[in-house]
Amino acid sequence: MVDPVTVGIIIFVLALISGFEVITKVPPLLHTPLMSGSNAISGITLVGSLVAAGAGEQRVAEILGTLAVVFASVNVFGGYLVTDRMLRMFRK
Amino acid sequence: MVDPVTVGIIIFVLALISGFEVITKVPPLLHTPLMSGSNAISGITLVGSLVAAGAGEQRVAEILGTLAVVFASVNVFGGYLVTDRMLRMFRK
Amino acid sequence: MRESLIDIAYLVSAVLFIFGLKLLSSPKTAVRGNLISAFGMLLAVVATLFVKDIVHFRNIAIGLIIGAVAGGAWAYLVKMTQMPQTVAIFNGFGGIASALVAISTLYGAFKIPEGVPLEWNRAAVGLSIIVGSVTFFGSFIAFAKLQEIIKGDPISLPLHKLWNLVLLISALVLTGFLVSSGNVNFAWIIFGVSAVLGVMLVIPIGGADMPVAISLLNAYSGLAAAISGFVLNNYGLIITGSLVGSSGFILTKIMADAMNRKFVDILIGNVTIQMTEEAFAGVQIKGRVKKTDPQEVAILLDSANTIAFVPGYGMAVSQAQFAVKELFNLLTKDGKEVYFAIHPVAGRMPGHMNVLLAEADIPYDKIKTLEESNSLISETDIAFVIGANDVVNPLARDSKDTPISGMPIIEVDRAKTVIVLKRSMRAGFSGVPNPLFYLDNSYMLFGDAKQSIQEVAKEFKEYRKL
Amino acid sequence: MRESLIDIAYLVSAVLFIFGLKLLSSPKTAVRGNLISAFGMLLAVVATLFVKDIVHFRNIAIGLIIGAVAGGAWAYLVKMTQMPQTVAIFNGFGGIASALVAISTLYGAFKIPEGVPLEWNRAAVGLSIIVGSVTFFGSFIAFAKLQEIIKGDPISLPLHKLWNLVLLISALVLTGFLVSSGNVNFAWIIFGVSAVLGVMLVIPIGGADMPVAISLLNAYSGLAAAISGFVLNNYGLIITGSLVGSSGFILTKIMADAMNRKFVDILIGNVTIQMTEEAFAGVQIKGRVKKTDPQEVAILLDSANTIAFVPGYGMAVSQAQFAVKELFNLLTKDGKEVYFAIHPVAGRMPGHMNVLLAEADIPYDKIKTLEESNSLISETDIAFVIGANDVVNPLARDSKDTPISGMPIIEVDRAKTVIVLKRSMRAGFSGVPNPLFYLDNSYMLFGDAKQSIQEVAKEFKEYRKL
Ligand SMILES: NC(=O)c1ccc[n+]([C@@H]2O[C@H](COP(=O)([O-])OP(=O)(O)OC[C@H]3O[C@@H](n4cnc5c(N)ncnc54)[C@H](OP(=O)(O)O)[C@@H]3O)[C@@H](O)[C@H]2O)c1
Ligand SMILES: NC(=O)c1ccc[n+]([C@@H]2O[C@H](COP(=O)([O-])OP(=O)(O)OC[C@H]3O[C@@H](n4cnc5c(N)ncnc54)[C@H](OP(=O)(O)O)[C@@H]3O)[C@@H](O)[C@H]2O)c1
Repeated sequence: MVDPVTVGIIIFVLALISGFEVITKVPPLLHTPLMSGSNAISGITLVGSLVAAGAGEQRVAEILGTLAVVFASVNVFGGYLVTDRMLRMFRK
Repeated sequence: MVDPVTVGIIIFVLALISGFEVITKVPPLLHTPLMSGSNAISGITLVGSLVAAGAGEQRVAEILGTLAVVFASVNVFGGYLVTDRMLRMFRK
Repeated sequence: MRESLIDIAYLVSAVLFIFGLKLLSSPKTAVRGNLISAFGMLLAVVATLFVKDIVHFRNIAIGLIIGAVAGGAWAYLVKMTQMPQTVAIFNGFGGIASALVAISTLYGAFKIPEGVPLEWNRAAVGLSIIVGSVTFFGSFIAFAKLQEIIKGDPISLPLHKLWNLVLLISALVLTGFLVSSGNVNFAWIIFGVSAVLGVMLVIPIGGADMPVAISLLNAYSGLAAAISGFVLNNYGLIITGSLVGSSGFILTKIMADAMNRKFVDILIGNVTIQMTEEAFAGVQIKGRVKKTDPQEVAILLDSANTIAFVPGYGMAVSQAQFAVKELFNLLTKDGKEVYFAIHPVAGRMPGHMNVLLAEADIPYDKIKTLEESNSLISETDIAFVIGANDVVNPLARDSKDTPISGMPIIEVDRAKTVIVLKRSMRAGFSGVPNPLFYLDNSYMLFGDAKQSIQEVAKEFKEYRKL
Repeated sequence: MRESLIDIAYLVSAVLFIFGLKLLSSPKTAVRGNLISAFGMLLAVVATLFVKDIVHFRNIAIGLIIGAVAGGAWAYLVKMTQMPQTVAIFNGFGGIASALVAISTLYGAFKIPEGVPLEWNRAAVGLSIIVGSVTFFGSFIAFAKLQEIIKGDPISLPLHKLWNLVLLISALVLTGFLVSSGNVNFAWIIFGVSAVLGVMLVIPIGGADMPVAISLLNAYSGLAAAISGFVLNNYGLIITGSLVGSSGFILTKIMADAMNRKFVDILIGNVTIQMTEEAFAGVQIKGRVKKTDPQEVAILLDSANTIAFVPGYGMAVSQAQFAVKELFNLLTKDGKEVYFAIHPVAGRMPGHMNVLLAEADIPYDKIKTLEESNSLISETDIAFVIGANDVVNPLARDSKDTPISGMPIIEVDRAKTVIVLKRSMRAGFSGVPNPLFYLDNSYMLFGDAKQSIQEVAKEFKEYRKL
């Protein structure tokens, strides 16, 4: 009865709306850190990479997964650190 | 695999956030119409009442459903009309 | 497939509701916003009728017709000043509908959706009944008090809050029984207990405090709809109910902040302020009260150039807005600069004054906010306080010990002359005495606001004709 | 049960992300917001490791360590002025990770969730590969251009846009083949075609236009994550990906509006402005260019009371912010009133100037917005334009026919004296000539901004010591 695709679409739309409403409140002053902060969040794809890398299925899948983990974690670690560096300059 | 209860909770939280973000942008000037407008929307429970009234299951269920339809539709029709009346006064 | 279609239709409705609420943020688009939201509702209803397994359309048709006629007539006939109680009762109807739908599932109106544990479903049924029934009976009391069907004064039993707690816990325990037994009788008992709780929660609230209660009940009716969404596994109900829920809680929070009260206090039913003697220990009122009459006011007005109208709850009570509009016309025709100084919590609902002034066709650009007004006020010759009290009370600014301390006010005491229209020396909503009335530059014009204004207008016309 | 737990954990992460982004709206809470968001990420990762069926932790550990070290070192070592390319490349990495995960499902890394049609799953895989690959290769080109690994000038083939369209359609048709056959080779071909598309989309964009492209690619990387959420039926990915998607699109829209360009044009790759001869037919520039030197500027500064610094892209290029800070210190110590007039789209990223000034420790209260600056400017003795051009171009206000017409400007031409620091008479980002340079009250100080400022500071010190 619960169709996962429909549910996905519902969640997608609601998240788009929330994102839109939250972001439009950020003042231009902080748009550069916002860009880099939301870039860090886009590394969430790491979560999928972890499963692909560790699922222990086919060998190719594992290699692809591990590569994905490397890329995604550069995005996550680099993204958060660089945002932090930038923001600390504002705090004076 | 898709658990309807969890999905319900996810949707609930996202909708709360969207609601919060949208409403905090409405200026005090329009808070009274907002109250009555969102009251009209709360008549959405009409949708559930319709099914209960028309499902053709047990007799008691039907009676309860029909009562619910009456109540909910007073909420919906009355709510939207009264909000409209109020808002038209602002449009000059 | 059909189920997916209807879910998508509900999603579209919900997006229309959100979009409609967004358009409410400007007076120019608000009417359209409300229509869009209504269209969303129509879509949800039509989708339900077409797609769900509905066999008996007769019941539905009867229910819809009764509801549409009753709701439509009500909305059409009600006076604008009766808005709070109208919202309250409509709201209650939404709540009871949710409760009835929840009960009907126990009579087999719906199949429990696959994958939902029976216990969870029944727990949701119980909660939906509690919230729905509290909403309805609470709203009904609010309605009855505002409509003066029952006495507006706070009524409270000994140990009132303890009783409320006992009722709430009973309702939850009964929900536990319902979950384990599935016996429908428990549902009716829960309904009854919650009804008493709803009455008990609202009965100790004074008429003046009612809007806070109504706004909270509005949030509850949204919550009830969202919970019935869990009962029916209907995502449309969940989304829309929680939207309304947030909206209600935010408005309640705004009112709480404006009244300098804690949101949590209001949630647990501490709505009406308890005034203590000590609160006024530090208040010293000096000066002498000077009465004035319409004729004298007309003469004062004649020699004034800039005039501020500061309306409050009293204008709503006496429905003085049309009389005010007339006086406004007279004065502006005479070349005087007149503006309306609107405090954000003047009256009893957020935006209350704006609705009344819009009703009387006051031009939008003459309406000034708190900040704008305070920057104009020292250049203002006459500040005309029309049934306002707390929102112009200088103690809020000058003293630290009153319930309204810290609330920003419209500082009419800085105008050259203040004329206060009210019926007596009684305090306003907060119960705090007002030293404004005793200032050298302030004059009291006692009587019903509408009548006073009409007399002032008459005298002014006559005076000018001489 | 385990699946529900992890879904709830992802929901909590998403709420933390939203909350973190909300805290970004004030400089005071922004650092905390970023930490909260990072904590949300940690929660998502830990929940995944504990709850999902993961057997090979070694691969994961290796991947995480390499990523953490590389990302950490990169973030630590990069210069603040290299921020745009850093964001670009990190962003690209997120995109390619999504594409790789999507491909890995075709090698059996995930079971297709129950209830999801096989075709839908494969379609999502195809889309995820397209968006992810475009994001990565596009970002890589953006990075290479900004880092000056390849030439920054726009490079474009004959019929460039037609080729892009052909590539996009091919990728979609190939996705159709993938859906019907499930053959993994199609996935790799899609990956390749999309890579070419990514390169083609960004290669015609000039270095100066890159931030718009980066912001758009940021939106795409969010979209790629959301689509892989559909592939894996992972609601956490869907929620978070769409958050990032909205954020990217909104920022792109803001930049587009500020540059007076249509959002849709940018979406289809029309980023760089095509300047036409006719655009300048109406522009008549009168007056004479007056050169000045650091010594003369020092003397002018000495006799000024109020000084505005108006920075632009040139300050970023020459990294003059520290020199500016020094001059600022000298002048304020001397009792002069100095403020910074910041145009919302000065520089090449939203908030670009604010980041640089914050880096140089300029006190926050000296930074004025466009509106504030314009209300101060006519009382300003010297407006010091530091590598800005378009944002002070009076044509934007006075002419209707240029690409920047209608953009609000900082009206330095209304200051008593204007000193413009730049290297040549060349136009700025938009290519529009600037009549400001020819005005009677304006003087050009040619040279690299940092060097010029340092010399002015030196001369000023010397002059004051005499
Ligand atoms: N707006 C909101 O959202 C909201 C919600 C809840 C509570 N509140 C509270 O309500 C208060 C609003 O302040 P306010 O200044 O508007 O009202 P107020 O302080 O309650 O004062 C209203 C005054 O109007 C006078 N009045 C009543 N009927 C009248 C009539 N027929 N003719 C002339 N005068 C009449 C009363 O004096 P007499 O009895 O002497 O005539 C009373 O002192 C604040 O304390 C606020 O916190 C506001
Ligand atoms: N902020 C954003 O979000 C954003 C995003 C995309 C596009 N834009 C666009 O970027 C423009 C921003 O305006 P703007 O006034 O800041 O920049 P601009 O119009 O591009 O002008 C920058 C000026 O700085 C000078 N310059 C470059 N390097 C220099 C150096 N080392 N020392 C001294 N001067 C140097 C250049 O002149 P010389 O070559 O003669 O030295 C150039 O005229 C607007 O057109 C805006 O629409 C903004």
